[in-house]
Amino acid sequence: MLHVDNIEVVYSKMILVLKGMSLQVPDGKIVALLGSNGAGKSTTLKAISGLLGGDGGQVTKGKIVYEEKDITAWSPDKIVQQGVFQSMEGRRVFKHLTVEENLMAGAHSRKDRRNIKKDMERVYHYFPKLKDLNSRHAGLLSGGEQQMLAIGRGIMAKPKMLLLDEPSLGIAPLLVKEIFKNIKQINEEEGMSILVVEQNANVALSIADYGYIIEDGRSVMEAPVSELLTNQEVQEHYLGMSEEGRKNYREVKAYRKKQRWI
Amino acid sequence: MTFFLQMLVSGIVVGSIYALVALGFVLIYKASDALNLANGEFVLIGSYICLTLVTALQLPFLVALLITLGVCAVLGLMVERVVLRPLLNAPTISIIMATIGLGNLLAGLVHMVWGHQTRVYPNLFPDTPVTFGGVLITPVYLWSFIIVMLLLIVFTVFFKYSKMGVAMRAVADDLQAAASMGINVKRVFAITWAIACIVAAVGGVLLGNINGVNATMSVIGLTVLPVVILGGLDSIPGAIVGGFIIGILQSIAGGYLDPLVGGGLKEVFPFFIVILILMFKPYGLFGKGGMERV
Amino acid sequence: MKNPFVMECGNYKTRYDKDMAIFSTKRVKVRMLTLTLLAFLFPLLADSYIIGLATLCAIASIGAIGLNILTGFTGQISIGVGAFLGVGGYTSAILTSTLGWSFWIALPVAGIVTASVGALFGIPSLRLKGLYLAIATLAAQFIILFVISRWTGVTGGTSGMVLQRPSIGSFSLMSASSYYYLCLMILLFTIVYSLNIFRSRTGRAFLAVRDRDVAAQIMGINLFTYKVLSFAISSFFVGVAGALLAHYTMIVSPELYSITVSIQYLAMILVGGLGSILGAVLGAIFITLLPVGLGMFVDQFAVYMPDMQNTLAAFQELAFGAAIILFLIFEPGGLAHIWSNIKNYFKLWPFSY
Amino acid sequence: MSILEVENVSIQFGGVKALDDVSYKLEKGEIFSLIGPNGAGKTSMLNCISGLYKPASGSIRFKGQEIIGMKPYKRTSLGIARAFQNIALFEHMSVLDNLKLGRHVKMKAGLFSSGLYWGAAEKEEVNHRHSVEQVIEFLEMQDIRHTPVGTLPYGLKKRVEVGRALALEPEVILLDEPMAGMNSSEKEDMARFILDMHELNGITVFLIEHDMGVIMDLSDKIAVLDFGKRIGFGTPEEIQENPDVIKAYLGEQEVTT
Amino acid sequence: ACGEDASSSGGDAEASDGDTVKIGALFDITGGTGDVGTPYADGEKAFFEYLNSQGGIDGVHVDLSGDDYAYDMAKGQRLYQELRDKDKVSAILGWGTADTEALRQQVANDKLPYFSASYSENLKDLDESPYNFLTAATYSDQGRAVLKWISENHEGSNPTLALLYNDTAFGQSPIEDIKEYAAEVGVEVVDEQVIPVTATEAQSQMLNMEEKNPDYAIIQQTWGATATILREAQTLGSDTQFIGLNWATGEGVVEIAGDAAEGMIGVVTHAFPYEDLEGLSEIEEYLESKGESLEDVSQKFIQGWVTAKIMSEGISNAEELNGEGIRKGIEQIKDLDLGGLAAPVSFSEDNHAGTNKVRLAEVKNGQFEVITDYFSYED
Ligand SMILES: Nc1ncnc2c1ncn2[C@@H]1O[C@H](COP(=O)(O)OP(=O)(O)OP(=O)(O)O)[C@@H](O)[C@H]1O
Ligand SMILES: Nc1ncnc2c1ncn2[C@@H]1O[C@H](COP(=O)(O)OP(=O)(O)OP(=O)(O)O)[C@@H](O)[C@H]1O
Ligand SMILES: CC(C)C[C@H](N)C(=O)O
Ligand SMILES: [Mg+2]
Ligand SMILES: [Mg+2]
Repeated sequence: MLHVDNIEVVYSKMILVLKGMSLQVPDGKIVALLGSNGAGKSTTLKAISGLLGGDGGQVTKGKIVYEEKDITAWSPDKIVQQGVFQSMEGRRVFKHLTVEENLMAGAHSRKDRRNIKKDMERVYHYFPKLKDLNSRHAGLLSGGEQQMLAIGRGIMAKPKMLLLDEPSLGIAPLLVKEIFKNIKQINEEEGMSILVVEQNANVALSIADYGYIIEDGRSVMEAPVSELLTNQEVQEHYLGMSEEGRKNYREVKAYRKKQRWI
Repeated sequence: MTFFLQMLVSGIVVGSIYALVALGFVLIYKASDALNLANGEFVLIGSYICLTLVTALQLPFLVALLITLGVCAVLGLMVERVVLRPLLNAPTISIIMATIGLGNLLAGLVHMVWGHQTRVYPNLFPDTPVTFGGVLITPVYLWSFIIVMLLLIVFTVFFKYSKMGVAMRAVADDLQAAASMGINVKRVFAITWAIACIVAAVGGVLLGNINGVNATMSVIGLTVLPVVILGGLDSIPGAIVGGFIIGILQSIAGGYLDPLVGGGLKEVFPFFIVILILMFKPYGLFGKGGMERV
Repeated sequence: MKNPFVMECGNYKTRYDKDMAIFSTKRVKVRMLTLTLLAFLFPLLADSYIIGLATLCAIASIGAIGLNILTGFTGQISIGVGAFLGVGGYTSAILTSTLGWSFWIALPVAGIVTASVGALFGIPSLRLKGLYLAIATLAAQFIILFVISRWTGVTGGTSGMVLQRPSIGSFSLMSASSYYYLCLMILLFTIVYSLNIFRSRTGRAFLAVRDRDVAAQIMGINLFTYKVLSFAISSFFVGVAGALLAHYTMIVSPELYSITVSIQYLAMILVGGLGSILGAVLGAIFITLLPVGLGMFVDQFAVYMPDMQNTLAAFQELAFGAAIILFLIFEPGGLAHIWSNIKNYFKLWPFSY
Repeated sequence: MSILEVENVSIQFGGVKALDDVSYKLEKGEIFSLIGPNGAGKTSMLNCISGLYKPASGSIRFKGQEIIGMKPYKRTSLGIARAFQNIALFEHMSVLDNLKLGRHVKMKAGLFSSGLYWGAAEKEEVNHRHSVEQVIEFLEMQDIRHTPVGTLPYGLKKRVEVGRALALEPEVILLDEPMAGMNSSEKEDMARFILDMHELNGITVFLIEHDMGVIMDLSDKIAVLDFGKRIGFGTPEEIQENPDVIKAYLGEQEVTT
Repeated sequence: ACGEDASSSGGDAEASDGDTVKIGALFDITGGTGDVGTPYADGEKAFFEYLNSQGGIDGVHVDLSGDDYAYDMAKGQRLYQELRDKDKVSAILGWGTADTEALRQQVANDKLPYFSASYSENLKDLDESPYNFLTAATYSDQGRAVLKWISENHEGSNPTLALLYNDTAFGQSPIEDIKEYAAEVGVEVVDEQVIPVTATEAQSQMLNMEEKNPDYAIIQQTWGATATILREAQTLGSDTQFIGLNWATGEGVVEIAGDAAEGMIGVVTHAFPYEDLEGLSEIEEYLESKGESLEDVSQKFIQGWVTAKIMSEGISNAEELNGEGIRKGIEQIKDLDLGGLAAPVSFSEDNHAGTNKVRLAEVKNGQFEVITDYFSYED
């Protein structure tokens, strides 16, 4: 069980981005994290994985507890060893490594090296396209292919808890569904807990058990998915529905002024 | 014909030393995307340490060599810890500059510890040249050729197949993403620097056996840059092939062109070659670059 | 499209104008003016040794700004500055000493010749990136020096050439301070020119090339033109610095332009702050004076430990290296950043914490 | 006359046919969308148009003029702007400077006038600042004008990316997944921006997106790629009915979840 | 002082009152020629220390302020300015050819007598370098002496010669003169090879030279490169007689090159500490006071010592203790006996080259043994 307790994150020693963010991911559950651009979703995930250092950020308050251990100031590799793995925003594939080597890198911290081959096959099974490209340098892949690879690395890591930062980004709709179906399957079969940041709220909520909405650095709403789905604000902002059902983008006349729920 | 053959062989043997030193550059580049301009000083220090062990402490050469490699590994670790780790997220050029500063620092240190006199190894390798079909080779060079070939195989396998090898390349590619894979970035750097220092020390010991040790030995660090670039900064076979190519071309330029221009071309010739080749192969013969697309 | 400024019609020129001024506030203007004034007045108080050092600093600053344009702003690492200084120096030497031209014509011509040579060696930059280009410039360093030391008929080969100080009418700039003023003036021009470049179209294009060249192309920037242009402008200033230096020391010789010089210039812009004009100046001063300072420091010691003099000489080299490393570690933004921190501190003062 | 005509364009990378004999036309003033599964060749198509890739065969004409073989920067000055899929902003520069760079070809200052600044260059800077401010206002980026782009969150970066292309006041704007990473209300905003730029300034829009809602609502014409081949071309209605397209890309379910 | 004329600053030296005179020095400790530069610098420093301990020059204390310039011209320039403007020295002990030649114009302007360890023929030219003095035979004179020796001692017909040097002002300095004189005395120069000072290998050069198979090869290098040459020659089984000019000669070469040095001949401008000479006694005295002996020093130390000694002689002759005075003082030196440590030197208003005499030595059993008496090509 992952427990983010009231954390504050500051970038460059002066930009306060998370202002008392809290969330919990119970074992074996899928939790979705929604929020508009710049709300602090990626920052939250990076804080959990100990990756803020590279961006000049740091957790200044609060703590992050995983399986009873306070992992707040831990280095990223130790956190991965605990079984918490993040598939970062923006794909971040290793451009100069081949597809296969990228997947190997994903398996870096695994203890059961014997099963690596099998899992590699599994990744290729989910993403047949990657199999055809397996010896190509990842930097040359298309956006979506890179995204598949990034998720593939997450599968290769075989973590106990997987953090996914916008996995559907740039993925074609059919495949998005497929991916989420697989995520759900892994979650159910292997009990992997998942914290997923998504802009595609529809699909995220379709597999999640619980959801958080974050705005301006703190969580402004949390509820079981069934509740979120019926919440009007959520419907309007994240699910793209007005009272009369799905809107036509052409019909949206005025800009929406950014609405903050505080 | 023997003249040509002798030039060729002399190019190959000198090239093998180049290759060895170039290897040190490639290792660092592979893990941190930067050029280690203190490499020449690493070579120097390795050479001095081993020399001190065999002359002052009278240790047998092999023992001394092993200790040297150990000490250099520690030196590499220290350098990484003190100088490079704080620069983990700094731009490449800062890292390069840091290695330049490091070079100055180490050179100063060497001067303070060992002074300015040239020192010589006791004759470890036989002096009498070996003859191959009328071509003469000094045994030291033969050794360096053998060692280079061994290291080529070891490192190629290491980088291609070992977990650590992949990790190093991942780190060079995207530090943060590598960290997110659970790769211990600091450890990767530490190990890389240790290995690079060891390789440099091997080069230093061989060089020292050729003509003694003196602070000016560190220019090998510069001499070898065209080799690294020619082969491709990130390519181990590149370093080796580049070493041989530059060695041979340099030797042949020295043999056939120098008499025409009044000498001195031998030293700049590698740079001419490099510019020429880069125009056609911008990432060297084996280097990979341009893996970026939009 | 909504126009945000309809209400302020006719007014926005002054607004944008101000927003884009070199020195954003009056305070900054005053500060800069004071600094300039100080630079002009201090020779009245200093002895010729100090003025000599100041002259070297000014010359180095011009060269460092030049290098920073290429490396700091356009992102093309160059390890060939040493040789380009040489091209400037030799051009001026040949023009003034051999051909008898006036210094005042030779100086800009030296700049232009160096710019052309720089542009020539900049041509590979179209295909070469990063360290590969850096090594190509290193090749320029060796090739140029090779040519200089071989072209004995024109350059005097390894023994170099002798130059004279310039003169205005019958007044020769032989004295320390008169030559200092000349260099200072040219430095000021260089500073203003480069500050201007980087707040307008050309400079922005350089920055774009540095940050992401593919995108720069799509913005309509001709990579080749701008890279070569950057090499040319950069080399122009380096060439001018080279010529100034040559007339200052009154000698040119291949050994004056070694790779060490190239590295020192790189150190200047890094210690000063990559991509900062002020940083280049501060870095040039720092790197020029550091050995002097270390020398003085060591001299203090040498008095007490005369037997240690050789060790202390080596210690200077060590300390030089250490200083650079410490800088990179503790102030990666360079001197320019320290400077702006100090400024900020005083801006908030006395409310700073 | 069609503003952009793509005819029999093919390109391949080590065995992968990224584009295979693709043809279509963009009429002036329409919103044209290119869709298809991942790796179908959409971005490669844009790369061919903006000159980063050179097709092995085929022809691409802009307002009747062949542009294959023309350098990328030249095409920009013809009025073709582009926003990248993998954000390609100038990270160390402010939003303002990024947008000004978008107007590079519209400006003139060279080495001398830039360096002398006072006078021509200054006037130019001020004038163009005016146009850039309009884009900033249009995309609601007033707060972040002076922020270095590198520190912005993903969604805003995407917006700056689009803004930079808009700043050129192009005739055709190529948008590669401009809405990736946005939630649905942000997408609505972006959709509005696209419609506005299209309606108010008459810009021809070339759009790549994976959100079928957006595509179907906004597009006048759609082309569909799969494995580098054009498998469909037509109005949104036609595309939704096209069995090949449904099989390869849309899936059997309704397209507008 | 605003607008102070740099050329007058030499005059500031007049400030030195009766009891101290300031001498500046540029050493190479950490640079490319530091191997020979360090003992040379030590010798200079030692002499003045000894001198001061003996009561100075007629009571005048000598204050030596010197620093390492690492064989780097730019640094040398800066150091020179410091010595001139800050330390206000009255004379200078220099080092390298390139920097000495570079400074001579300024030195003349500043009227500072300058003793360099560079024996470049160019410095003989009184118009260009009126304040430079040569305390030993110039490189060119050394070469000429060698040629004379060859032409006198060569057995068989038409001796052939190769020149091995580096691409610096130092290396190039005697080359043209040697070629000219070789033509005069009938020695044929068949080959020239450029070998960098820092070379660790010179295979192609030596192979090329071997093709020409010269009887003799003159080496104008420092120890390191000389040793490289000798080793490569040994590998190739060359039978050429190598002859080093003064900087190529010395204990260091034998140490580095080992066996390969056997039979090499060297030009000896200054004595070896293991010779039996009366001049060594004061050095010995000095060293003993430091708890050392002659075994701890090398020929280059003696060379530095002697250079400093000649300077002190000039100072003691000087009427006024400023640059110009010292120059005149040096010009009064006639046949200064150096106790065998070097050839006697004489200077005058129109000759700043102290001597053109050298000796030759050959490496036998790991040591240079002097094989000739002092001689010059003019003898
Ligand atoms: N390195 C940084 N330095 C300064 N500020 C930063 C940095 N990284 C992020 N920020 C700021 O932190 C805030 C939160 O960013 P974050 O990336 O967490 O947002 P997000 O919720 O993931 O948005 P998106 O949906 O666009 O990815 C933003 O306002 C952003 O500008
Ligand atoms: N420069 C290149 N080198 C090698 N392969 C390439 C290159 N560019 C594209 N490809 C390959 O061509 C195919 C098409 O890529 P493209 O980027 O055009 O796809 P896309 O339709 O934009 O996909 P996505 O929706 O995932 O962005 C991919 O399989 C990709 O791997
Ligand atoms: C040892 C030497 C190479 C220095 C020498 N004094 C010179 O003429 O440069
Ligand atoms: Mg995010
Ligand atoms: Mg794409």
